[in-house]
Amino acid sequence: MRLVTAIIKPFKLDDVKAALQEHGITGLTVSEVQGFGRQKGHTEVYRGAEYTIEFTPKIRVEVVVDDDDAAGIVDVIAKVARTDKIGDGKIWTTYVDDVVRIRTGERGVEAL
Amino acid sequence: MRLVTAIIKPFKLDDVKAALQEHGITGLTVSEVQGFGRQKGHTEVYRGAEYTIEFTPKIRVEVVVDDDDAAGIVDVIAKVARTDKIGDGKIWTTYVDDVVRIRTGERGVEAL
Amino acid sequence: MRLVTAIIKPFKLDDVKAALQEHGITGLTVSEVQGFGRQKGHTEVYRGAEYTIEFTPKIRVEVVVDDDDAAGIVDVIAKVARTDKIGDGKIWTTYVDDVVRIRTGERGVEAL
Amino acid sequence: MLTTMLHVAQSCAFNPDTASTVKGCAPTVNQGDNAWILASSALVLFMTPGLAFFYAGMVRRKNVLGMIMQNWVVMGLVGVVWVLVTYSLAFGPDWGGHGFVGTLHFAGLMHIDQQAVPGESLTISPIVFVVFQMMFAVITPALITGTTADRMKFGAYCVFIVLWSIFVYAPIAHWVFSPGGWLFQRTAEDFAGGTVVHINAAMGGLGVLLVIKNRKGWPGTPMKPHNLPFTVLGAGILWFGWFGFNAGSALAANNLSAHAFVNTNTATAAALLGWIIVEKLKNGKSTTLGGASGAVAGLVAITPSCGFVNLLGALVIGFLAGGICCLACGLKFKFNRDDALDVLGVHFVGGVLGAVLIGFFGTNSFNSVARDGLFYGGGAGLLGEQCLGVVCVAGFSLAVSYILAQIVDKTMGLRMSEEDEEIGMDLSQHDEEGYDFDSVLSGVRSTLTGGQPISPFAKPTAGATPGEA
Amino acid sequence: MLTTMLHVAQSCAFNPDTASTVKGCAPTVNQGDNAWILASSALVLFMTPGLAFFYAGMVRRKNVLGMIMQNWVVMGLVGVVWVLVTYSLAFGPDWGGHGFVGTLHFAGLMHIDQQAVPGESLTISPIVFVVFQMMFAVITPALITGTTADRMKFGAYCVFIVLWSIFVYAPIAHWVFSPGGWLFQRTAEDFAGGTVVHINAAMGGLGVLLVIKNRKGWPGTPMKPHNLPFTVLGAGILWFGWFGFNAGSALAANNLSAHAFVNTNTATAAALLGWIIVEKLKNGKSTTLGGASGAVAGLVAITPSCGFVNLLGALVIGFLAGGICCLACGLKFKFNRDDALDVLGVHFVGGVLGAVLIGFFGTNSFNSVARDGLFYGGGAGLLGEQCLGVVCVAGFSLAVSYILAQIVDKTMGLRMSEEDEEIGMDLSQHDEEGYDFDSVLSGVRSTLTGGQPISPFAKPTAGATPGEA
Amino acid sequence: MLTTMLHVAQSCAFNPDTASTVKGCAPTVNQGDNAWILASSALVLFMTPGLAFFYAGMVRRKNVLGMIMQNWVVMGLVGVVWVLVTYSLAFGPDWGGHGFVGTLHFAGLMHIDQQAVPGESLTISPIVFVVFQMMFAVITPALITGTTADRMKFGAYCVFIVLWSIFVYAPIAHWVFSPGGWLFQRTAEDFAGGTVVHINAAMGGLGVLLVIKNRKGWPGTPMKPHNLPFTVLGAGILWFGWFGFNAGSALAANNLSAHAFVNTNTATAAALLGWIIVEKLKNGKSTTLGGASGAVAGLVAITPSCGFVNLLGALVIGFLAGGICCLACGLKFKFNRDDALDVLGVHFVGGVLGAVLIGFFGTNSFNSVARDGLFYGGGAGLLGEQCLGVVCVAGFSLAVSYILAQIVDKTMGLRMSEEDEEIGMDLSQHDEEGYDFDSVLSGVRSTLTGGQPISPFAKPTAGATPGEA
Ligand SMILES: Nc1ncnc2c1ncn2[C@@H]1O[C@H](COP(=O)(O)OP(=O)(O)O)[C@@H](O)[C@H]1O
Ligand SMILES: Nc1ncnc2c1ncn2[C@@H]1O[C@H](COP(=O)(O)OP(=O)(O)O)[C@@H](O)[C@H]1O
Ligand SMILES: Nc1ncnc2c1ncn2[C@@H]1O[C@H](COP(=O)(O)OP(=O)(O)O)[C@@H](O)[C@H]1O
Repeated sequence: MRLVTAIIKPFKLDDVKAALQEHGITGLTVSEVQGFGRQKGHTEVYRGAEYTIEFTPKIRVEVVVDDDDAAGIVDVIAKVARTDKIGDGKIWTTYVDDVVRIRTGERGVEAL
Repeated sequence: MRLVTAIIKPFKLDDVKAALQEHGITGLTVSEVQGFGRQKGHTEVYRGAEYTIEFTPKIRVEVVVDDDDAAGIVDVIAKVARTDKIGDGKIWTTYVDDVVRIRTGERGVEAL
Repeated sequence: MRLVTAIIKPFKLDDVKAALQEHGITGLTVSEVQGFGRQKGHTEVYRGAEYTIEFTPKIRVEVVVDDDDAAGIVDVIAKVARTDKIGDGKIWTTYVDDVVRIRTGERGVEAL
Repeated sequence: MLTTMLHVAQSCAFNPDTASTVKGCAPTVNQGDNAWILASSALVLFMTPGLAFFYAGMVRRKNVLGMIMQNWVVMGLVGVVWVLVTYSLAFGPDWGGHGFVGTLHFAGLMHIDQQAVPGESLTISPIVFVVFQMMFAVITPALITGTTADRMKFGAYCVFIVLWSIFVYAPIAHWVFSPGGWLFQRTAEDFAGGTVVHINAAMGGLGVLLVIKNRKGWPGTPMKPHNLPFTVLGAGILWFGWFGFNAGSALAANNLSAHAFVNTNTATAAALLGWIIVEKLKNGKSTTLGGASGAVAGLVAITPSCGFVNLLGALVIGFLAGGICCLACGLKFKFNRDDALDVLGVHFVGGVLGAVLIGFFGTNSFNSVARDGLFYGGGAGLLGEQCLGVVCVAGFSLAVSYILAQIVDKTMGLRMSEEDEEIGMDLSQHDEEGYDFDSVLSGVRSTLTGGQPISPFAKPTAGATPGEA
Repeated sequence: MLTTMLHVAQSCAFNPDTASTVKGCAPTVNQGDNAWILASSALVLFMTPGLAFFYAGMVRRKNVLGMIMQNWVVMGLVGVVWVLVTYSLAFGPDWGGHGFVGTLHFAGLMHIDQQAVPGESLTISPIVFVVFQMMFAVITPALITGTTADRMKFGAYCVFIVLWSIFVYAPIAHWVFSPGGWLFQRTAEDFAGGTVVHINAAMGGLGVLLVIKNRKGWPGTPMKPHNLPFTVLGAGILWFGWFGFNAGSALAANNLSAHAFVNTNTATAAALLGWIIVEKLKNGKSTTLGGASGAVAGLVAITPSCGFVNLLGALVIGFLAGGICCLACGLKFKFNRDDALDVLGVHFVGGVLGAVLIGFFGTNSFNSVARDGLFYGGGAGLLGEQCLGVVCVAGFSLAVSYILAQIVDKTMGLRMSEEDEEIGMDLSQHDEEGYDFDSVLSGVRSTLTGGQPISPFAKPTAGATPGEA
Repeated sequence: MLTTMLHVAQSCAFNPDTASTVKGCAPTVNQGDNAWILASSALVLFMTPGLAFFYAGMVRRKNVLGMIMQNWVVMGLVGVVWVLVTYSLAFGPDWGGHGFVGTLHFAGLMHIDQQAVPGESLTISPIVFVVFQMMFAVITPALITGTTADRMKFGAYCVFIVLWSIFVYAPIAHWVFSPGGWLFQRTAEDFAGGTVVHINAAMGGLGVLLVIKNRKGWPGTPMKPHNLPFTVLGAGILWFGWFGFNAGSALAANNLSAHAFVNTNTATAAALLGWIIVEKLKNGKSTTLGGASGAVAGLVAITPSCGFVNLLGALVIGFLAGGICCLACGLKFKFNRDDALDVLGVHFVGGVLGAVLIGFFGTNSFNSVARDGLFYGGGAGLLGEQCLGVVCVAGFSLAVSYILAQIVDKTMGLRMSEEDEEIGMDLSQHDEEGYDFDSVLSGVRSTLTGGQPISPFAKPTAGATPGEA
């Protein structure tokens, strides 16, 4: 199996989730992260003291999928999360040995 | 080595941590995530506007372990985190090349 | 490619980021995690009820890099994040199949 | 207010020529009355920060400061404009005798000694009357921000508020509150500002809404309240301050204030219950936001009527206001008008209910200048006056507010850019963030860049040695 | 309160037959006194939202709104019940002359003109007395929520509060505060409600606790305060409002109010220090929660005594209350009774201390109707009365509260289900969440589902075009 | 304050021998005046929690409770010290006739009946004067925490505050506010404490700053405000309470209070606008923190002058204070002095502006004991007195504060360890955390360890059965 990790713009989460569901994905895990990259941050001013915030808020989406699905899933996310503006994010995939569904103890693709 | 990642119900964290400690694990890393899956979310109502929250709060537990321990650790977590109710979560393992303990520079199993 | 994951002390983030930038890294992703390990937590008291907080706040830094760079990056982080005090954290690397830059659709090293 | 002002009008107050000076009348200032109205003025001032929290809790996190600031700055803008101009427009000698607006005779509080002279019944210092009325003039435009939340440019908003104070608030306050006003003279009853404050503000908001339209993404995008405890805190401050608003409007610490006080609390309590009971029946659960909203609805509805109805009237008005405003909040979806925080549902509907129900529940049993309503044998006359007042205030306010909003929009642009709206008011309008709770990331993800650009005589501080003094 | 009421009792006040009307007595209403008691009433009303924050900050995040709502709704429930029924039960003409409870003579505030007539010494409007007393009746049941936090069903809670107001609060207020009450007539001293408010509420909480038992997981599961700044905010509002509570209980703006005021502040300050000193000695550090709790303990303890002791008495009572209440908070673990937010430790222990120490420190040096205590040569008589008062109020309140809780529990069920308790009050009782701080996830992880079910005349809004008006 | 006290001084007030007793004078206590000053005292007390939030919102999350606690504990420390000692030092009969400090004649409020006797013009109870003045003595040292934020040891801080109250606040209050004080007798004008409160506190902070130095990492390390809504909440409470501070300083509910009230609001409004306009011009955007800060700057500047200037004066003073304080906040970077929350920039600069501008704008047109300033034909005499007052108060306060800080530092150590500073005040000084928002992690990552060590009679609760009663 493969773990697909995508760093996306927060407001794209809804679309990505919908697209993945349509693609047959039944579960995923999301978390809040701070991204640093080509995209610039912003400036805040408090009583004349200026702060530059270099990190921008992003969402990390993680989906474990069957090896065969991985490429398709990556494509779906890449397509839906794209806005053509700097900071759209990255997707990467890593190899997963084993998956367990805690509730049932099922393993492998069954567990997804 | 292996990285064992478990998505569990928040209130199970204490038990899982205790069980892993008993199993000889000396360190782990925990973070807050939002899970989407078979488990339903909940509804909130504000002045008659109804919101459905589809994500449920989960805990991600990450433990890097020696290859030999991986299977045992997965079993321990799977056993302790189980409530037999939908949403108990998943566990997956991935292959880790290298580990370093920053404080000492130790590498590999020594670093755990 | 490799995904380098580092769990570091929060106040080291600035230095680590700067060192990585110097090393030619143009992007990374950061998140807040809670670490459990040899480092002790702290105690809080509310109207005489004493709570022990066993987890300490840490930062997780994730960088996807070319295979060749991985070892160097690990060394940089290990050097800069080190304070020689317990709780400095861990670094581990995992193998990454594929990377996509969402904005352009570029793949592999191009996408970093 | 009507009660006591009436007598004042009949004596000398608004004729600068015959008015005696403060010094001459000083003995008739009652310190007890002064004490209560000074305290009431402070209480009403406190309502505006309260309103800021009531509203700020209901918007999304990224707009919390923008919302607070829109309310806060009104205290500055109106605080200055009032003493310079609008007090005189509202309470100055009538201009031309049409009962439409006052002259600038009291501009800059000049000749203020001639006004509100302690006459037959007004026993507070003239300046006390000025400050008490000021607080009403402050909170009224602040209410507008509830409708227009999350999408107005800060600068243009400020300009609009100043214009609105002059061209909408001042005339309407003159009509209703000033003895020379045409509605006042028809004896339309509004004890503490149901028309002047609530209906007026709600129509002001609607006027702007028709110009700036809905928030981006509304109603599809979820826009959950981000901090409901703040909303309840604000509601608590409002309830507290409203005693000054309503019981202070007796302009004395007498039995009438006491009646207004008990009516205020009773209607508010009943409305709180009315709202959450309706919620319970419709949705299965009552909510905290409902409890806070219900209380505000009750406070709104009892505002015009607290000095004219008895306990039963207060109970019924409150309970109806709670229940009906709760139902009315859904209407914006039907009309597809993004009245973001339900100012129309609460302040317009509540204000109209309160004003009109005086026509039914009004009684002069404890307020000698009040008229009896339908249920107390007074016939439909009072009801007619009340309806007339509501319609005229609402119509004038809506029309002029719309025109003012158009003018500002065409010249400066009232609405934020789409991108700014997405980013949120805090960052886009003020370069600030409401909270920095990420205990860990705070102080690491940001950098203090450069010196203190604000000071003209300070050099950049790049060279300062950190941590050493 | 005792001071002034005594005279009233001796004149005409509670005999409806001989009472003159308000109009007749109006000249003797002192506007200065009215002003202070109106302001005090507003201040005491503000204490209930203050209490909501004091408590809400101490519970876990998932219960923040539930806690706020339980306090907030009391303002609605008691606000209505008081004017309809309980005022009359508490302050109406004594029923049958036993000093146990009043009649319904003043129900719905009818005949209210006959009561609290400005007589020899009561110089405020009757209605002012009604609203001032109302605020006490409101906050008292709200205190109960501190003991029962996090586990009561909202609906059943509301029913319980109404019953408790009628069957516990009203009689006890009659005993102690009404000139016809049996404890009042024995001259048991309680200036502003140490027994009626604090001991009473704490025993009410204990009565419920015995029925609903401990929170799930207590004491093993950590239940850390989630927002201590809110707790301090609440404590600040309480301290502020308590000046109305205590100094207002003189029912005038005279020297006695001034004494009550300075005693209140002095005892509170001393208690704040007492608590954090004990903490420092026992735990090595003093805490912010301790500072806030100490102030509240001092306010509680000085409540019954502020009009009867001198400055020294206030200092000692305050300091002891701070130190002893701090120690007392640990007792719940020994008794394995989950008094969640230490109402027993603070309000019961503090209330008893304050009431009983009057027996030692009481002095009539500045309050002519007060009696001397043990230390001022008055013998043990006063101490005996004080103990009798404490025991009777505590016993009656505990017993009746327990019975009422049992009745509600057996009929509706008082306690939430285990699952609801796990989910938290906010979501399980109100379908709301206190905060939505996840700046990023907010607005993406939730969906606005369907229309506005609350409005009977609004169709579902599915068809509304987002972002267009 | 000056106004009324002057007459009192001329009659009998401060001569214990000739003073009549309270009882004798009682009829001349005006309940209306008493009512307003009691209310004002409560309002001013509320300012200290307000200040706690104003400051606490501006520090980093890890210091929120430490900051709140430093403000909160002042209410305890000064609340006790004042009635025991410092009131008498400040307002007691002058010691030796030098006008430097009072005697201990009123220590423990003994003989208090002899003071502040209702004489020719002081119409409030003596104790009311004591409590009103107490609130000033409380908030003044609390202001110091704005300069010294985030780095003082809690215990040493408490000791310093007590010493400072005795050796700095009491003498300066005597100089300026007491009829026997040397500045008072030179008729330096300070209506409500521009020198005594603001300049004094700012110099106190500077004195400590020179000893404890800058925060670790300042100015390089970012130290962003963590909760700006709290800061605005605090500012709102301050604005509200300041009406008591300023209008209450008339010590009556008369026309002068009304003037002070309108001047206070006008200057505050103008300063709010002044600050955000300067921000807009310099930085391109105005901020919420600027709006809140501007209001406070205006309140500070109008404090000394509110009873001596007319509306125009208030407008100019306010507007200048807002603009200039905004610019002044940058200076700390130039001087490399970590005045953490800009007490010097706001309270020193604002206080000096307000005090000195009286020399220009002062007018006796509505306050008969006031003098005319430069612009009203009074010549430079008043300006000279004002400058003298500012310089002497600032110099004395700075010098003595520095010495006291050195003494405490050398004996107990004033500054936290580097590690404690890194951890934050909340955990290092109080073993507490401000917030526990991690809805999910809360209650799982912490463990309730062991029993209740605080109770001497409670055994560890290890054996308690969770969840059972
Ligand atoms: N090498 C990397 N490793 C991990 N995350 C990265 C890396 N490079 C970029 N990211 C993540 O992707 C986000 C977008 O990258 P950025 O360079 O700003 O824009 P783009 O992907 O459009 O070139 C960053 O905010 C960061 O979270
Ligand atoms: N394919 C997946 N990839 C990553 N995380 C998943 C995946 N499927 C489920 N999860 C995580 O597991 C959690 C539980 O899954 P769910 O389907 O609700 O219940 P169950 O595991 O009992 O079938 C989800 O909330 C989500 O966080
Ligand atoms: N086996 C592990 N798997 C994942 N994370 C770990 C592991 N061991 C330690 N960590 C992380 O590293 C952090 C530091 O570990 P700790 O044992 O406290 O100190 P040190 O690394 O200096 O020995 C922990 O807080 C935790 O976040």
